[in-house]
Amino acid sequence: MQRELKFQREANPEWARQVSERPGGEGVFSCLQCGACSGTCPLSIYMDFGPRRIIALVREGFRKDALSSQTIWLCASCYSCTVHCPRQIHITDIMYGLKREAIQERLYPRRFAVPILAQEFCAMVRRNGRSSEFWLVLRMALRSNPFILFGMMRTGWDLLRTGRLSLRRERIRDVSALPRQEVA
Amino acid sequence: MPAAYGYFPGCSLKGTGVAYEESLLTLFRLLELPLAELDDWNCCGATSYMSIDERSAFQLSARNFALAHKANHRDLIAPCSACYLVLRKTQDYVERYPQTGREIAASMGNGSLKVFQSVRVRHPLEVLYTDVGPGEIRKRMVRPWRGGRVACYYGCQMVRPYGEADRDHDPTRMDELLAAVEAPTVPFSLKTKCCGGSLTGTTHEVGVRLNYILLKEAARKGAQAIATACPLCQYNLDAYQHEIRRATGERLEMPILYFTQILGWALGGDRAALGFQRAISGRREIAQWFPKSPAGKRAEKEAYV
Amino acid sequence: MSERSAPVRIGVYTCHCGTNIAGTVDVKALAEFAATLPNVVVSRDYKYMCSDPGQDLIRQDIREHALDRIVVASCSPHLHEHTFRTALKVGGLNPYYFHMVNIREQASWVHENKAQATRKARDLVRAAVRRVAFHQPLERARVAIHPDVLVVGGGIAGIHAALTLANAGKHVFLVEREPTIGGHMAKFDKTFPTLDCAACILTPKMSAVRSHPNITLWTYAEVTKVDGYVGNYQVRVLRHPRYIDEDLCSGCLECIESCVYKQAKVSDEFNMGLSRRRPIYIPFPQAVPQVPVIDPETCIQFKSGKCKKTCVEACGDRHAINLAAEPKEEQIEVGTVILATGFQTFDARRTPYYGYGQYPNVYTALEVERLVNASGPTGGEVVLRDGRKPQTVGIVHCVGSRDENTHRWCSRVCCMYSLKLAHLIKEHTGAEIFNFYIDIRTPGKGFEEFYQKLLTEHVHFIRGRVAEVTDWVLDPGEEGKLVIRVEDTLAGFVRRVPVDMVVLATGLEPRADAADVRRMFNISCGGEGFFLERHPKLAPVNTFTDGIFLAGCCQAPKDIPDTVAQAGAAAAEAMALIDAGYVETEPNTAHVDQEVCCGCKTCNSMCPYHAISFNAEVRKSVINEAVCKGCGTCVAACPSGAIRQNLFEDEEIFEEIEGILTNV
Amino acid sequence: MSEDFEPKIVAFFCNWCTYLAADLAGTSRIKYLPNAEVVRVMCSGRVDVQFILKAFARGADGVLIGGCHPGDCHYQEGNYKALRRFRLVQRLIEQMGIEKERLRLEWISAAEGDRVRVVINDMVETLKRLGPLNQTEETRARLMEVA
Repeated sequence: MQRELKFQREANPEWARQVSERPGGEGVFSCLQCGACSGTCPLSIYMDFGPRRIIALVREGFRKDALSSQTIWLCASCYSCTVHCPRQIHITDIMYGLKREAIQERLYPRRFAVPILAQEFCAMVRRNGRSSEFWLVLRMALRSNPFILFGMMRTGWDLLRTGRLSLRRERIRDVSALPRQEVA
Repeated sequence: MPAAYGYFPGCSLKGTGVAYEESLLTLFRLLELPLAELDDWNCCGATSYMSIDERSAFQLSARNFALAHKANHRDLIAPCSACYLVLRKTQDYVERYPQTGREIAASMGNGSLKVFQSVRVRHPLEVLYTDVGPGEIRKRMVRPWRGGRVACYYGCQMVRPYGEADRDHDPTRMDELLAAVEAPTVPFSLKTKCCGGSLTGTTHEVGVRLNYILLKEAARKGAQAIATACPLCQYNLDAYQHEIRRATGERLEMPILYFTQILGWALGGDRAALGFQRAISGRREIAQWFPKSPAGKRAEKEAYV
Repeated sequence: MSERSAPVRIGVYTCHCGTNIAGTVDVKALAEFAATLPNVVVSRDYKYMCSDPGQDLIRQDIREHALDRIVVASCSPHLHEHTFRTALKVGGLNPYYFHMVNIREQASWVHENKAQATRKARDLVRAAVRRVAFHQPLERARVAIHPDVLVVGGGIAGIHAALTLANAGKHVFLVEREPTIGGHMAKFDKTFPTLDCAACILTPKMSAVRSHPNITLWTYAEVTKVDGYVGNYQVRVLRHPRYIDEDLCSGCLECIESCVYKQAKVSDEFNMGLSRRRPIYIPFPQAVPQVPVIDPETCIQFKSGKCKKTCVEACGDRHAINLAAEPKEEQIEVGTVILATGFQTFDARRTPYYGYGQYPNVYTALEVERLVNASGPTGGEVVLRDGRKPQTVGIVHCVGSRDENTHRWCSRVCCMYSLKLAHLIKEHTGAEIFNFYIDIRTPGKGFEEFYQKLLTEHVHFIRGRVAEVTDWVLDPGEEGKLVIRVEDTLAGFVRRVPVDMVVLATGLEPRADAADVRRMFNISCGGEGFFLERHPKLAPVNTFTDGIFLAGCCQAPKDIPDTVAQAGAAAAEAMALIDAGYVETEPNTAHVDQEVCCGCKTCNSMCPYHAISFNAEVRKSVINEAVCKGCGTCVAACPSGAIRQNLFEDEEIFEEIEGILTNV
Repeated sequence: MSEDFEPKIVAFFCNWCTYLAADLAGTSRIKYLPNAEVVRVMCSGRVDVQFILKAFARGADGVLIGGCHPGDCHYQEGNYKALRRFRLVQRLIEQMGIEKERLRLEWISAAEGDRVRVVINDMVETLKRLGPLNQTEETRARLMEVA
């Protein structure tokens, strides 16, 4: 049995303000809760909250619920919500902000492939300046769930035989120019 | 000879989306539009990066802008919708959020924000529509269309807030360009719905389901092929058709083409040079619609890795 | 410098306005400060200066302290300058020995830091005290009011205003752009919440207008030019030829029947293109005037000149049809104007994701109004374009309303008309009806009860802004239907609702030409483009231009009851002016000091009203103060400083500047 | 530049557009910087060259003129006259060594309450960058004599 009662002490209005002050975050407080975002989102039907309720959680300062949600990681950033929002709230950009915070706070769902891919991608690009799809997928799989590799074999072969899967590690010459600093 | 367009391939066009690059370069050659690849470009800092570390993501595209500025490109063509969006978003943020702008500038050493305004990030669809135009394309058409009906699939990111590739809710430019080469298109209500992007790799079932819906609706509208303008869309729609059949038992196989392949073919481009051999699904249709020339055969062998 | 004998005796009054001012400006300190200023004899602060006791304070002090100048630091002069000037008058002082300091709208409400706000207020009071010392006694001039009234727009607002005035014995010119009066209301079937038939309540008023001896009705006509000022407007009206003489026509309509077009081909504007009409037509059976009109765009005679002119034959010896008719210009004199130019509905094509114009079975609410209307294109049958009866209908609320991408305002009537249409469609077809809303707004007499009624009629209410209306199929049941995709925000999941018919509850927006009309009548528009009222609460039908009043949706979206009420109010305001017989104009006019004028004529070209003329004998310019509007442009232009403007004398403004800038 | 420098702006607002916009800003509780103090005139066309010079001479750091948008003047064309005069005075003050940014003309309609905030805040920022207007005795004298 899960408790459905929320105490006000669980809310963090200060955090809500911070989110609203991030670039792209302005407007969270003007949300009508009309649901146009969740209605148009191609993935909301798989999400635990969906964009509308994420905004509701943010506004009311329920930080933990928002950051540990699956919703933010299922967002494929197609920006459909953003262009449909009658208040022009940059929902996708807010999602990005929440993802970053979830990573920093290590609140993201464990063994959930999306954040892992993101991290691997990020690390790879920091190192080489470019991503090499093959190696990226490999590392992602190894860290999340190696068995998915079996599922991928057919596709992998298809790509290979059509010359679309290069095993080369892409790398730029001037790697020194790449952003160094690690995430806090 | 007009000034060369800067060309920012992005990672995908060197991998799974190589056919997009091949057809794009061929098409621009046929149109006598010079295209110069940005030297030592780096990852645009796309979706995944954004969700880890926004500032670095911006710094990444900042470097690309600096390169484009150095090479004094007025236009920078980004065929991958994700690259296109991220680059434009960076410009937008520099514009709208002085603080972010200052941070990015600072990170760029010399720190001049001019580099952001000087370059115009453009999508090939918009370049071909506005700089060349359906009329000119029709004039240059040498091959009549022998293929089936096509559903134009624009995908999401190129028509979204930071883009200006086409109208965001009901884009029509790809349809108009294809009409110019007499390729019959079908009305496609899902033309701006998301293909799931990288989800096919992470939350596989969900990602594949999205593409199943796209294929099914395209077929229902009588389409025999789908035209795309983004490497991720093409990959997702192309690579999982066998799997969809296994899962649903429905036969939805159809070729997933790049609109640049269709235009390039109409303008007389070589089959191999347009990357048709790189298709995974609908190879039979492709063989019929875009028949091989003897010369093509050899070229194709070499093209394989 | 103006000659002054004894030093003036100034009273300064600081208003708390409850906490509106006192909350941010230290009123006590301000009053104490004012007391220290030169010539200030009395300085007080009080809770509400505009209240009776507040005004009494001023009157007493004038008596007891022999004050001869008054400064009140309170709200905007646009709100209470008149109030306090009257107080001076009653207190036996010339009302123009007064200056008002705006420390509410322009200080306490716009600043947060109390010290800074108080500092600013102090500067402004100092400036006023210095200025007011130079004020001169002034008299208001009287301008006679022409008793006739112009009403622009023949919708329910214009009709009601015109009749009200006409019944009070005023002569009214009613100008309507369309060939008939009636406006949008004439298109409606029933009206919410009482469901009484629109025609039954409107058409009697329409014919009353036609037959009223005090109303000159010009339909198919437009105002093209407006000159003059309150009491004396000269208006030019262009009357388009309808090619049928209104006086000769008996309204038998045989000409229409006899038209060579056997079946109608032209899209019918009145029925929103849902039916066809002939080139010679009457908008709808109860149209006023009952006179057909020929549309030259489509009439063969006008296009090719080769028509049998069967209409002319049919008219016979009445000779009402004159195909050679020319546009006619009318020039009229009126004292006041009532603008009732109405609204237009939002163009649903601007929200492509709702499929209007793409899917034939997506309708706008106004189109459906015609469908349910017994005298409409289908005789009241609610059928789809392919003739089927809809089994399921989805009504999408807030289309082009409450949306930053289109219009941010709430159009106020959509909720109620959607409920009405839901009821009517259900009544006509027995269809299952879904309302998709963000919020249901029913704040009106009998409105909430109507909502209740609908709920018990088992109409579905789904709270969620519709994401899209589409034809892609995900479920076998959706084949051949339109699918409404929406998050049911109350049930908490996304739904796909297949329907046969979609009704878009499009919002109300300003007419496309509102900006031109506004310029022509020299009034303002609000940010959203509707005409701006003088004060949202205290002067809702007045504009900033005296003698020009607003009625109906040209001011903001509103329903029929509110429109009629506002039209009545506008008529009353006009009457108040007319019956007073005159208006007093502000005395802030300009005049030329003949001694100083060097006759350079610089000013002559400055005046937009041609109030300045040049007296050749004495070689000096003179201003006709009756014509002068008091803008002061000539004053600023005069190189020799010979022109002075009452209430805005150079010295007065210099003093104000000095006051603001003392101790910087 | 001294951080605590608070520029002083004399603002001439026309009665029908900009003054109403300032009122609207108030009724909408829009917050802006308190550095501008308003002198109400019936029309921006009334703003005399002397007013502007006097203001500078008396130590104003900036002068702001607010009128109706072109074509919207309550008196038909007063704002155009204001514009002409404004250009003239800008040149004049520049010759006197006063930066022309210190004199600003803005069209603000009765509906644009927020515009008042934007303009005033922006002008304050500009003036803070320029610093106080400390004219030489000689400039002041010249100003006074023209004013």
